Amino acid sequence: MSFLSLTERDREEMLATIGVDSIEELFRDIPEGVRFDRELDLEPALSEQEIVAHLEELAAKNVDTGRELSFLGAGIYDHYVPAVVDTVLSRGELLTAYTPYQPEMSQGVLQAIFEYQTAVCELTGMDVSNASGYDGTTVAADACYVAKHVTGRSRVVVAETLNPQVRQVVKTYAPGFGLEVVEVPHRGGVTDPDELAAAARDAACVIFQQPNFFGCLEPAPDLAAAANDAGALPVAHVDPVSLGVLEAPGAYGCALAIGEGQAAGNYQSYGGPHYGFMAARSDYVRRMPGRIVGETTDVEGRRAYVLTLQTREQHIRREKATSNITTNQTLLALAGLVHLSWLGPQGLKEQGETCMALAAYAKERLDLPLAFPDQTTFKEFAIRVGRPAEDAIRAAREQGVHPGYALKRDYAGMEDALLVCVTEKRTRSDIDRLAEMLAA
Amino acid sequence: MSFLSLTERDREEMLATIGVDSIEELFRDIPEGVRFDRELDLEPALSEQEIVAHLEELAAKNVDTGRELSFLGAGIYDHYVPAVVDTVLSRGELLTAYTPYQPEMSQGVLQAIFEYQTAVCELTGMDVSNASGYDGTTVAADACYVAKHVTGRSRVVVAETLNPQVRQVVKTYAPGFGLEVVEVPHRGGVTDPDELAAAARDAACVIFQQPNFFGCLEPAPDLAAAANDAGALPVAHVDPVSLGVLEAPGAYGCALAIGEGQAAGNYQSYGGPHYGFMAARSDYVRRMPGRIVGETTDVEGRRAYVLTLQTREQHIRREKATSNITTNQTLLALAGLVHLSWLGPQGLKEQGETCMALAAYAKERLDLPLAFPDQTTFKEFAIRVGRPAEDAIRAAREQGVHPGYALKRDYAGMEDALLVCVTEKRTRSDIDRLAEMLAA
Amino acid sequence: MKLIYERSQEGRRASSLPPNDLPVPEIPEELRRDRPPRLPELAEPELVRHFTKISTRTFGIDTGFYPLGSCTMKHNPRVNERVVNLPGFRDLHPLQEEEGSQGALELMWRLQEILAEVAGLPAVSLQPAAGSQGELTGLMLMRAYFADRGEAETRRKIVIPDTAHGTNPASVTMGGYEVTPVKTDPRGNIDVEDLRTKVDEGTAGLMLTNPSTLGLFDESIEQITRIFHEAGALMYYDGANLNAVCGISRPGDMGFDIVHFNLHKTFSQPHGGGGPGGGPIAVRERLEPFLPVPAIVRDGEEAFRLDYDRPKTIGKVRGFCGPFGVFVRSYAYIRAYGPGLREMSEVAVLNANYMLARLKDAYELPFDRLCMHEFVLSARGLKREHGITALDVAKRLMDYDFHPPTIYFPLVVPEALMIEPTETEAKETLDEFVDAMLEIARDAAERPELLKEAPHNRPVGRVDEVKAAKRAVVRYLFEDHPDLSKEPASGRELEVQKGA
Amino acid sequence: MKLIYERSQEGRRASSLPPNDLPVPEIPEELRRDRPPRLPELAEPELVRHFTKISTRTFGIDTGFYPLGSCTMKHNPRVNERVVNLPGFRDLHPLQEEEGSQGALELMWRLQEILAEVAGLPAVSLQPAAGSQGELTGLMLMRAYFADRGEAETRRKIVIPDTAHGTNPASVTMGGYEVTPVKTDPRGNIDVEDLRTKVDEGTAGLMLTNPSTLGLFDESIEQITRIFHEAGALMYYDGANLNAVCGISRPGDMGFDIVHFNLHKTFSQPHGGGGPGGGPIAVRERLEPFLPVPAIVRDGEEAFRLDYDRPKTIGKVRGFCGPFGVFVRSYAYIRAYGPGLREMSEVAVLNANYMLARLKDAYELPFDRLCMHEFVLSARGLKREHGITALDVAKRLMDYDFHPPTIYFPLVVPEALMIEPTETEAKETLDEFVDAMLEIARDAAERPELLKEAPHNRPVGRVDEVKAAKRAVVRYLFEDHPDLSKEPASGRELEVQKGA
Ligand SMILES: Cc1ncc(COP(=O)(O)O)c(C=O)c1O
Ligand SMILES: Cc1ncc(COP(=O)(O)O)c(C=O)c1O
Repeated sequence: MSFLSLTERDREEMLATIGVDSIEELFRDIPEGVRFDRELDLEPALSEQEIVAHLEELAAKNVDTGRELSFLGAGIYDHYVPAVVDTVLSRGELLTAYTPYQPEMSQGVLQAIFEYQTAVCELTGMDVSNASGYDGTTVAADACYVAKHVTGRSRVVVAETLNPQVRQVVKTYAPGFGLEVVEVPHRGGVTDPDELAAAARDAACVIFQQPNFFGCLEPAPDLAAAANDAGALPVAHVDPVSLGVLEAPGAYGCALAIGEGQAAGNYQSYGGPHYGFMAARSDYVRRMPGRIVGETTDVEGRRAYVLTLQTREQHIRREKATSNITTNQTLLALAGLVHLSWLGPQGLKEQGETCMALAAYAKERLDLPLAFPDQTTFKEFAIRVGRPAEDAIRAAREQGVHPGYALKRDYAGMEDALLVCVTEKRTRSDIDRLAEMLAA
Repeated sequence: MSFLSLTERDREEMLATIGVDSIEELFRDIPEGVRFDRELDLEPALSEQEIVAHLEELAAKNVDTGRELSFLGAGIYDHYVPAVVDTVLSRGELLTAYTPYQPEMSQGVLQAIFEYQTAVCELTGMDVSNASGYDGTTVAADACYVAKHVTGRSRVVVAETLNPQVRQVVKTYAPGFGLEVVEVPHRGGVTDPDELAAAARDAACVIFQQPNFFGCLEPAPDLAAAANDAGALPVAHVDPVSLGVLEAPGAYGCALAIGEGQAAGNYQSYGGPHYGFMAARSDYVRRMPGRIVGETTDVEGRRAYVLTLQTREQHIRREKATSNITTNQTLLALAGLVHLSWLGPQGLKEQGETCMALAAYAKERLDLPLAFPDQTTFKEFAIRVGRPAEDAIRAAREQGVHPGYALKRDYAGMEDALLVCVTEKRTRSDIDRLAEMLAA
Repeated sequence: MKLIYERSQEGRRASSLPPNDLPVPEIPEELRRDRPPRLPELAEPELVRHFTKISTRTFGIDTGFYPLGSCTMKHNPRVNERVVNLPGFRDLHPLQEEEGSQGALELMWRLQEILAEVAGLPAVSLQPAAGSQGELTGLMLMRAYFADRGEAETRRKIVIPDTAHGTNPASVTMGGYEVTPVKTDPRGNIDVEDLRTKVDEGTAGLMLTNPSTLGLFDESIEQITRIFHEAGALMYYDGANLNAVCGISRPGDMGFDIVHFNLHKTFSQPHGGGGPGGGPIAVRERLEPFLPVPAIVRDGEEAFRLDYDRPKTIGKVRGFCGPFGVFVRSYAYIRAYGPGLREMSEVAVLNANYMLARLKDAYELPFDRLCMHEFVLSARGLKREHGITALDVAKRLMDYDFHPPTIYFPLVVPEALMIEPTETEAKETLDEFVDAMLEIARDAAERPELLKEAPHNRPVGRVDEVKAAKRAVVRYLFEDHPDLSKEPASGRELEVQKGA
Repeated sequence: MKLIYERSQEGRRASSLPPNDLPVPEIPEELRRDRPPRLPELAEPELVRHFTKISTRTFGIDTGFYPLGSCTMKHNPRVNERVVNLPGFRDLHPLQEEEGSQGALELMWRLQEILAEVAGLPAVSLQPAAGSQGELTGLMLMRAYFADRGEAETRRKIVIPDTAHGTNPASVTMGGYEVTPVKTDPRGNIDVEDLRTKVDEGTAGLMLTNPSTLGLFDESIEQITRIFHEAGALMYYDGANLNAVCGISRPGDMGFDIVHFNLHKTFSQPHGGGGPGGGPIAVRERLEPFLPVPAIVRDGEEAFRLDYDRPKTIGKVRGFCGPFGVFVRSYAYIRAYGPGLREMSEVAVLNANYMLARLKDAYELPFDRLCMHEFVLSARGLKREHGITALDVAKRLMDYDFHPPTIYFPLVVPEALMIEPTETEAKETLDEFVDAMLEIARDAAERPELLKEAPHNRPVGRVDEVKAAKRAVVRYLFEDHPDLSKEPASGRELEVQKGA
């Protein structure tokens, strides 16, 4: 076995040192009744080359975004991941380290997390960020848990324009948290601040998405104000790619900013692993879930980084912890840091503008009715294709184009609606091709 | 420009420090008459993402061995390259270092080269190896240069069964070296020791290949003896993959062992970059071309490695150097070391046996006349397809199979011969498919 | 070393983007960003150097021995990185149609089958993102199951031994349950007498790690199972220590109803400096209807699909189907072993027992038994006699280029040193580590200051954790960034759990 | 650190291969290997650790500043590594039919076109593996050219300035020519008076690096060209220093007939610890017929092919079409700049002059002119006054985490320090290096022992090169390996060229 180093001689010497005759004997504490007495019914071992061949075969059964011209978005995006991200993530020290429990061994990754936290705070306009949550759905549940404890209230409000999977996860977590979930329907593609205000009364928090699931820009400052007025924590679920051109949630009064980080530095990878980010005003720092790295000094007064505020965490506080999270998504968050560092402020802005410009071109070029014609959109928009969305998808895919996401999967009355996503990886002629496809 | 760090302010400050007004002025020593006064006529700059898209498009115009079932060999081989090779070669320190001129900065790569030299010596049964030559062709020319100086003779003998490209490179170098090149024709696929003995008289060296270009096993000990008897240096050109099962050249009296390293640890890469290896008996150490790493101690007596025997080299000896080589193929040779370390002696042997066994199966399964029916072969063998080889190739390629190399490209009278190569990456059912193809 | 923000200069950048010549739509003023985020500004060369340096200041398994108890820091085979980066996996959109994602579905389905066999339980959901989320999902399943039986209101308690990992009680609270603690007996098993008094109709279930965090297999497991099942309660298996028993003893056969796997432990997903992980769960038939959606099912021989039609489902605990890239790596890992997975566990247990045998005279062993894949020593003796704590031992190990073991956990062992070598270490490495530990024990007596001042060869010495928590400087503040070296040291050290 | 062979244990292995169940043909006994090669035997975990450690004991551009003069140690963009690993390039067999390698052919054809434009010469061969081989190929072309004109016997001499890199004279000998040296004048140019006396009908050509290895552009280049061309001789341009003049001055326009490029210098192929490189050559029309085969030609708009039908060709200097992977990287690199390649050279020259301006008072500057992309200082003054050599300065720079510059080259400058920053460094880095150099110059006077004992922070101190050469232990000898630490030190230091 190529992962094991013990030779036959090693084994013998070791058994002798232990004072047993066989490996079997090491398991003598396992009661007979629960021992497994046959071989595992698994396929035979494969050599490295066979593993590669087998997985290449499986991979070839997938149509990835390199094999199809894809306009799929809806939460996971085909943005360009720069080569430096691969370079950094392939560094074995970073790949194979674990949570930096012993700071003297891990100043590198601690510093990187601190830098990541800073980037998230800068993006969102917040004071504190954790080292990552699992993904863009679970950070929403985390936000509810924070809000519950901060406000003592037991209702959470979510906009219907919040990503359906995020809503579903919040609803799954809610019973355990003792929370009830209320949805506020959209009006013409966005949330009405007054309706939200009404729902927010007595709520622990209000979660909305900017740009929302339809790609539309919500009146986010008004929504945040509505929540604040009601004493509910406003929580913005944001796309990092948009934050070079769209206002930071911190600047319009949000208590928490959360989101799916994938679009900044992670491959699509069939949905994971990615990183969820969570940032908050300083008021809530001691209620944050997960790891947080802080700056300090060492015995000689040199700058040093360390996991901090650990009295929030499960290993210290156990049943009173702010969360149960241990293993998080550090490597993916690190990819996010590298990606954002690669972009820089100017690059992030350009990327946002390019997406918007291409999406606007697509809107025009497709020449199909918009589902929400009155709204400003970012990189996604909903169109009506005039026939069942799945038919349009099937027809286009036969020609090598995936035209977008069928909104009927989540929204009633949208049988013929497609959510089209345009990233900077698509070109004008790609969009022309899509237009042809959907015209046909 | 994303590779440049100077800001506008930096530039101004620097020009001021230098005491010039413009960058233009820095070039004032260039005579007007030879200044280039227009813009370079190159296509516009591309962004990173566009570079990737453009090169993906070019790459897609190639049919690589992942897209076609390939039995091409003839010097470059589709052996499995283990993942650890990628891991090591992607380490930035190794990728971006240069020749370890300053040993204190470069103990890592120096040690790796020392380990590589050891591996080459172990494989070939020789005493000394250099840090690499350019490829399997140029090391043959290097060998001639060594032989010329060692023997003072001016003729080199090459077997016709030596890779045609190797022979061609030797012939290209020969005039500059003041050498004449004589070829010994093959007899039924291998070299006749007596014929070789006759040709070797007065020769500086004799170069033969084991297994030879046709995949056949030469009577290598007899060939070496013939050369030695004539006072010519016997030089074996060997395939590293074969050296787990085939005798080491050092064990049958060769003076030099050379070869193309690609099969051990390098991708095919359309022919390069790869590494040529060269090993010799200790008698010739001071005539070796290229870098050699030696062991020594540092000021405190600790073990250390350093480039050594430099009085052979161009930077010290200039026109009297044993070679002009500077930049070599260290990174590829390092891949070779990693690959051979991954295999280990047992793995190398198994790999050789598997290739032989599969090739034997293919010989039988194809059921076509062998070009050289009496010979034992290693992983390649020549068959007669009964029609022009290019027709067989074209027909098979239309079905997604590349059946092998057309020997007529190099050998007269072999219009219908294909050189079929079977590595451990091919399976029995792959071979069955080839058989169908060639039967049709 | 400088922070990346301290290396920044306005106007530098590493990125180049395709030029945009299309008009950019107007963004309403109140939604538009005017003050750009202060992201790093560096050209690519400096970016690469910065993160290269970050990496060399980080100790990974690739660097050396990392016997962090409970974390299963085993070698991460490189072929797994190769296959996970195949474009067909890496660039696959999770909302791709089923016809266009058959390979991904098949891989997940195959992994489910394998995990079911290893767990000895029939139904698997891959969705949870890590062990902790597996736990919480398990508790949600219990809630749904009991609600379905009309027992949701009465079954409120989850029994947890005092050796449990902190995630267990934290999950219990997040799942809306209450913790009932149960004691450990003198052999390191659950105290069955104590247990009997704690389990009744109010009990929803048990959460147990077996082998426990003491590295001991619970010899009373059959009795425990009987107690819970007779009370109509469910049993949850925290799979963090599964590396000890693959192919040797199966949780389902022990009586557990729900099991989580830590793919980043047992099945070698690299730990990535803290994550990602994977926390699939396997359950008994009667719990299957409640599993998260979508289920990955096979239709006929060759077709796979996502099944959302599970009326009793708890819903979703994470986006899409879970951390797919983790599945690819773990699947590849398991395929390298095949049925030989048993050998993996055997060697893990052999390595641990070998070290234990060599160390148990120099350090206190709270429960004198053979261990499983890890063992817990106590530095209590060193502390009493020489004032040397587990923390000091850990820091001194760094001088030998070893990552320290987990310390101060489990909580039931004072001055705990929790050592898990894993199966992928060479005997030489185990011996070097043991020799270091023995030397440290001697030095504790002879030159304790050497330990107190350790580590000596790291970029920083011991760090002031109290100051960090008090000051809570958790991001770079640019012009306003404080200089903490000017502020007084706390002078205190936190002897708290590090690891696990 | 141990050698990999010292970590080996019989029976360990990292490889797993597909099982073979077919019979293995018999190998005749005299051809069969019985004693296996003693290759390393380690499992994968140890293999990865070994090479990880090897890497961290190696200083690369990724680690820090690497101003090794004449070597152009610029940043290697990571996107180049991405594209070179595309399967369509990486897994392409060089004997694939032309229809199946159109992408590769097109890429090479495009690169040829680019190099022709940059050189100002019409015909390109990509085949040579490095600069040195480009030189030798150039000399072969000269020989073939003159042979074609019936002048092979008479034209025997190649003129080479005394500043030339060692490869130039070495190539001349290998090419069957004789070296005629020419002197450098007080401004660092070729001494034209000396030159005139050396060029005649016996002269085959000149080999010149311009800017020279002194980092100076030869102001007499037009005169020089006239001298050679009037004598019917050819001019060879050693392109090692092309990074100074891309888009600024073209070798073809200067009058050169043959030019080599070092793709690993100017066009950023990573240096790989010593290689690989790429040494394409560009030539004037009249030399084109002699270029190596195959030529890469375009047939019509879209089809590319390999042309072997070149009756006057010198033959082949390397297998296939040359180091293709190098071409992919360099092509990608050039496409990132486009016509902006000029800026690359401008910044390279700006960086060098900035450093020179800051350093020239503390170190001797043999030729007081503006430099091009690099400059050569002399530590002669320090040696005279304080006994501090260029070697000492170099070693002391290591303590500051810089790679030393090239030293003791070019040979015409005593105690030479040859510094080439390249364009990819930040001003802060240049300043830090200059500050270190200035401090070293001060320390040379005030505490010379600090320099003599440097380096202080490396895995080894200064190594005994004389002992290495004398003992010539050039491979591991297993049981018979000597312990050199037991043998006396040579007590001598070699002050010879390091770098370039
Ligand atoms: C015993 C035990 N239980 C649960 C967990 C939590 O698992 P995870 O980190 O995957 O969330 C861990 C490890 O962190 C553990 O060691
Ligand atoms: C001036 C000069 N000429 C020639 C060469 C030889 O080039 P290469 O190393 O590519 O063979 C070098 C560098 O090594 C050089 O600096």
